[in-house]
Amino acid sequence: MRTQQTSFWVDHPLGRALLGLAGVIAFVAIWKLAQATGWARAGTIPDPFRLPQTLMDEWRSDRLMPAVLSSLVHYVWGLGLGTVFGFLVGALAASSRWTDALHAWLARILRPIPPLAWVVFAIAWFKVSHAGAAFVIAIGVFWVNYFATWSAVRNVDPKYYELAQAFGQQGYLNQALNVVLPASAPGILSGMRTGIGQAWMTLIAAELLGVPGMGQEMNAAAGVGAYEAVVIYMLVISLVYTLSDTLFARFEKRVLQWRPS
Amino acid sequence: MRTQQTSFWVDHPLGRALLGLAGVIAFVAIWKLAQATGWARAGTIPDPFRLPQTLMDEWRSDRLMPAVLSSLVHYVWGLGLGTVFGFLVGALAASSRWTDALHAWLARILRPIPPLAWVVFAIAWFKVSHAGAAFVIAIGVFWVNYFATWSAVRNVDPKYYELAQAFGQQGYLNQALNVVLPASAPGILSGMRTGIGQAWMTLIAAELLGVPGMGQEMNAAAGVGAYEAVVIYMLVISLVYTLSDTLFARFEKRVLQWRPS
Amino acid sequence: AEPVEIGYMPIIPVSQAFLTLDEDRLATIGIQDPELIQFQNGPAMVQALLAGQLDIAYLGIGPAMVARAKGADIKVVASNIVEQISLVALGELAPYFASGDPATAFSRFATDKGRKPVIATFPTGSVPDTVLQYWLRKQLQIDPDQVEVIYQGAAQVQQSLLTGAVDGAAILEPIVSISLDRLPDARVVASGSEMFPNQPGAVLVVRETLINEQPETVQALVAVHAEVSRLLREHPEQAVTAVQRYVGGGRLSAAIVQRALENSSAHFVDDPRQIIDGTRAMHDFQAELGTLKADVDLDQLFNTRFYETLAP
Amino acid sequence: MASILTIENLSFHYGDNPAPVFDDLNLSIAKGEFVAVVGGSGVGKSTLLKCVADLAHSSGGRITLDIPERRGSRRRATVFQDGRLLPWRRLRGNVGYGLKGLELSAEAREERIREVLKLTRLSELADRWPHQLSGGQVQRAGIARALAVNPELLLMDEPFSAVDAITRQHLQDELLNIWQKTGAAVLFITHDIEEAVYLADRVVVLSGHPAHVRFDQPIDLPRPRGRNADDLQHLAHTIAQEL
Amino acid sequence: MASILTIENLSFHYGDNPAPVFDDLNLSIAKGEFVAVVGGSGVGKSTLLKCVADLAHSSGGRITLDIPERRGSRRRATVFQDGRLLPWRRLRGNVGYGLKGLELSAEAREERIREVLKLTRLSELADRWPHQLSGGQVQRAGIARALAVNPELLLMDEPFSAVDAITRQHLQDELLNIWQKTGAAVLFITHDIEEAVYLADRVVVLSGHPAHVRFDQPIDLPRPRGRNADDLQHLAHTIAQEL
Ligand SMILES: Nc1ncnc2c1ncn2[C@@H]1O[C@H](COP(=O)(O)OP(=O)(O)OP(=O)(O)O)[C@@H](O)[C@H]1O
Ligand SMILES: Nc1ncnc2c1ncn2[C@@H]1O[C@H](COP(=O)(O)OP(=O)(O)OP(=O)(O)O)[C@@H](O)[C@H]1O
Ligand SMILES: [Mg+2]
Ligand SMILES: [Mg+2]
Repeated sequence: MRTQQTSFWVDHPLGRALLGLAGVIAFVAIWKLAQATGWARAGTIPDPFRLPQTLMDEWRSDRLMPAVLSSLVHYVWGLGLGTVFGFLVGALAASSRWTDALHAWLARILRPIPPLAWVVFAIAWFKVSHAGAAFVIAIGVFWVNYFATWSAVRNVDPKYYELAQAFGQQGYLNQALNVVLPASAPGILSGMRTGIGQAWMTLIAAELLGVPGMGQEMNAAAGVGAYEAVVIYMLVISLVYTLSDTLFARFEKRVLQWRPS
Repeated sequence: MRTQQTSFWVDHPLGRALLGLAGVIAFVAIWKLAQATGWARAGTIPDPFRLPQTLMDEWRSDRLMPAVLSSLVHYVWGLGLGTVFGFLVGALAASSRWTDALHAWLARILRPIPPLAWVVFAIAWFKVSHAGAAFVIAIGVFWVNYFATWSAVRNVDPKYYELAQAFGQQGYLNQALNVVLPASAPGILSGMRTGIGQAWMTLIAAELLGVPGMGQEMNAAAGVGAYEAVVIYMLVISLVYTLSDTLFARFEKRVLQWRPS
Repeated sequence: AEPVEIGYMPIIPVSQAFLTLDEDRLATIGIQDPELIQFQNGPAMVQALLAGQLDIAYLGIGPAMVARAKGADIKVVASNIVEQISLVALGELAPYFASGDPATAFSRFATDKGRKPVIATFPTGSVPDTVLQYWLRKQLQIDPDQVEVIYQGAAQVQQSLLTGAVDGAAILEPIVSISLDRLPDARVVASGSEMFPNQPGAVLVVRETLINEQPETVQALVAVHAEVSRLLREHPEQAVTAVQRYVGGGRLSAAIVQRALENSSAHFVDDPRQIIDGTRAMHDFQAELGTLKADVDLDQLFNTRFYETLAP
Repeated sequence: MASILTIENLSFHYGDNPAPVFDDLNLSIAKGEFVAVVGGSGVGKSTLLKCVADLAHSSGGRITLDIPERRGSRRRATVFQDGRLLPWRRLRGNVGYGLKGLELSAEAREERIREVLKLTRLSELADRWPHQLSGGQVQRAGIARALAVNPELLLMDEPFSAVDAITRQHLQDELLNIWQKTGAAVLFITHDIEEAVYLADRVVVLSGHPAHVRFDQPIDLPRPRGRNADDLQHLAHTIAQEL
Repeated sequence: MASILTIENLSFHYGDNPAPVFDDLNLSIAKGEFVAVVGGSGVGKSTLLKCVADLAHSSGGRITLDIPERRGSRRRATVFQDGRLLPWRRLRGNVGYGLKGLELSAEAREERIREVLKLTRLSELADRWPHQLSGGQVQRAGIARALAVNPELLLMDEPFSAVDAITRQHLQDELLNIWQKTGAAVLFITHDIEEAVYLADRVVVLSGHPAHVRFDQPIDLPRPRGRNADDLQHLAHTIAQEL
């Protein structure tokens, strides 16, 4: 007979954190080794042990904080708008066959356009501004949410629509709020979570626009061969990402508490 | 009493195609209008009516086909590898609590690193080569698939695990193939479909590496203000994307034929 | 033997490369079927050099210094161009340079318009950025805060100028010529020689192993380089076809390419000795600004021997 | 008495399956009538219910409902064979699902929910998620949800199949109670013929492929009926012969 | 006779709900014995089955199974109350789900599937997807799936609740047939006391919170039993009193 097995390592938060740390340490060790043994050519990858010094330099020279703050503005707006519109358009397309047919081709034309190409239009429409950077970020986030939402809504079990119909709850908004949304929530939330990372991935491209921020600092640092500084900015981004991802995971768990587990 | 209502516009393939075309035509009309009325400054956005000429130019000067072929190589490899690994790592992380804990931090550190930053490492590891470009594309695709798979696998209804257990089908691989995979297929396939577009979105960034292809052509054209050429490459990308997306949608439908609809 | 790898960026300052890559000229040098790699930006080229790729490369002096500092065994054997960066001003800003002292143009603009002029250039630490800063601080001797500098890539600078998102740009050919062509009220308000006299631009670098193993090839390469540089100086119109094939992927009209080449013709200086002092000045200025992260030994960067053999 | 529901020449087939489930089915239910439907597994009872509830598109024939709208009640309500609770609503929320749009005050709604929960003996579980309920509790929740909207026509698909004998008797009697009080018509699908005879005014036997009404037995026994009364047993036996 | 299943002092509570479903439950089943369990809705019958099938983690007590492995058959098989077909397998695939790993030849497998499909009268529907089946068909598929693996201990959770009377009698008799032929033990949950008495060697009544065995009635009637025999009815009545 089975008994409830719990393991410190995978069940206790501290155990999990330690395991996570072990993963990171192993990674850094391989990195340093690659660097030290010359397996990766000299100069091509940064030295992990020089990172703390670089961090201090970036901090002291007053580049880090303004860049972080500026990027956060792009991030929050871009992520917010991209998520909202991706969700709305995806939901609309999946629930109305007219909308779906009307925009199907257009979506396929616009979908693969890269953020870097959108930068050109962003300049034309928003000049060089935070709005432009947010726009470019929003594009990337938009599509991820669009597809996740579309697919989640399409996959709602029709038996719930029957139920809504049987109890006179078939108004579009009513059905959307009480049936479609909760039924597709797992898929939609998974898309949103992907978008939280996607937004950071698009940051450099967005800030090529000419607005200051971490993306621009990374780009400049890479231009003068300061790879340690590049890594510092990546780590800062990772930190902010980890925070937002963790918060979102909590939120997701709350929203989906009705699921059996 | 309801009777089966079908509408030519949304049910017949031809009707849908016409609606789709209507959407595109409306889009082009707005575009041309913006350009003609000077709402967008002259020269800043391309002229849709000059596109056919530009297409001929690109074709005749023998730039188009080599670029398409080269990009296809990056695309196919990048998409393939990114999808396979994203799926594998996501599935592993979602189904084994040890793997999950071990890689949790690392994933959060690596996740937000933009493709443009990976370019630097891609050169260090793969030199300037098709492999490098494929690698950069794979990164973008990887995360989309990773999250979609992770979430889909996590959301499998536990009652199916009970069933597997009750009928002695609890071997890891057996359960993976007969329960987890089909149950999470809708979510996983939605992620893969998102990845098919994501791969093209990362193309310019990947080809900044120095390998030839449509991304490089777009970048070069944008650098000298040849926006019509930029649009031509976008349209070619859209065409290839539409083809692959349509094929995949068919495949998806086949795999998910068991769903009530 | 493995094919020789030649890296370049498709920009006017390395026009020598496009002429050299002509079949006949390559045959003279003794390079058969070279592998050509076209880069879109400097950092990628630096990485490729560090990763051991490229035997011959045409790139900016900035990336060359970075690559050398990071440990790439490369030598500058010839120069391509000097003083190639100009300040293009658009309609609103240009008149302030026509009507008075350039040193006060920005402040007068700010007083009239109620905002700082916006100037676009390449990322911090790039050659155009350095030249712009040098001009503001050393030549005009004004507070650099009088202008708002924004940092972009080539495509974005181009688009910013065309859409009027900026008031001007410190930038290279062919963007200068394209802007002048498409925007009737755009003007070059400061030329390269005004902004940073003797400022080094693109250079020809060769890997040390190639120098050691095939000195005769390098010698021939430099000889051809000198020959095509003379052509560019004296008959830029003859270079149009070759250059047009590469710059902008072949999408620029011959007229614009010719205009860009003619504007630059006087700057195609090939003697590496002429840029050593300029390079030092630039290096020191970058160190002063704090944008230079890498420690480079300038004496090790140049190898003027081949050029000296040609023209003692 | 006036028909509340008239089914004329109904034909139906499932999308991909050309064999019709019905082909020319006729049935009508009078106002306030309690009709039980029995028939073999897979004969088409649930499909009939779906058609009446307007959840399926018939391929021919007519279904006419003659029910006026009344404030505070729905024209139809359905108890599904599979329970069909919304997994993202707690039991209370599921039971109140049909109340929205009925122009009831918040208190009246609360009151209705409380009432039907009490009736189905689920009051204590009101805050549970559906996956935390037993099979019989899910079924009772489905019944409560349908009763809450006070329908004029109540469609019930094997509503008591998963509850124990005691609970079943209790629910049967509560249902009769409500039926008599409200005067609603009931279309009741069951496999238990004694239950059908105990509850209904008329028992209809469906059979065949495509299905038709094979037998239509009025139950004239006076109410309240004795469960084990001989005449009831006798009728049940007659009907069982027809199955 | 030797016990095939022994439950000693079993205690159990659902994760977030501190009130135990069982607290010190004892029950054992002998080899080849047919035990029926009856009890109120929500008392814990399905939970007991889950514990025996090793699908739930008990919080105390012991469940001992004394069943040797035999080629070509599983030690246990379960018929779930909710049918629980895999929606991505056709009916045939669902019925054969438990056969993998039983060291049967492909023909033997096919043969078994054919056999149980015939027994449950589903042969014609073998290529349907689960969502294309009626409620009773889904339930029969669940029975077929469990019978296919030829188990030593068959756990059935209200297996006949959704089928009509005729089908039910047929399935009951087929079950008895198989039980007598194979000598498997059966733990059979039902709400129908007459069914329990007709089928079982022993009827166990669960009741209370936490649940305990309130009544344990051996049924010594000779087999084959008459469904309407007086002694059967009498026993059923006795048990109903205890509910
Ligand atoms: N996941 C769960 N979490 C909390 N409580 C649960 C859960 N599942 C079942 N319960 C409760 O445990 C009790 C026993 O449930 P069980 O399903 O065993 O009842 P049962 O005897 O099979 O009833 P029925 O005849 O209605 O199927 C019920 O009161 C039920 O509400
Ligand atoms: N979606 C579907 N596609 C095709 N056939 C279906 C579908 N749903 C049901 N059927 C078939 O239609 C017939 C009638 O189904 P229905 O659910 O109405 O039966 P039922 O009388 O309710 O049976 P039960 O008593 O078993 O619930 C069955 O033979 C069933 O297999
Ligand atoms: Mg049914
Ligand atoms: Mg149960």
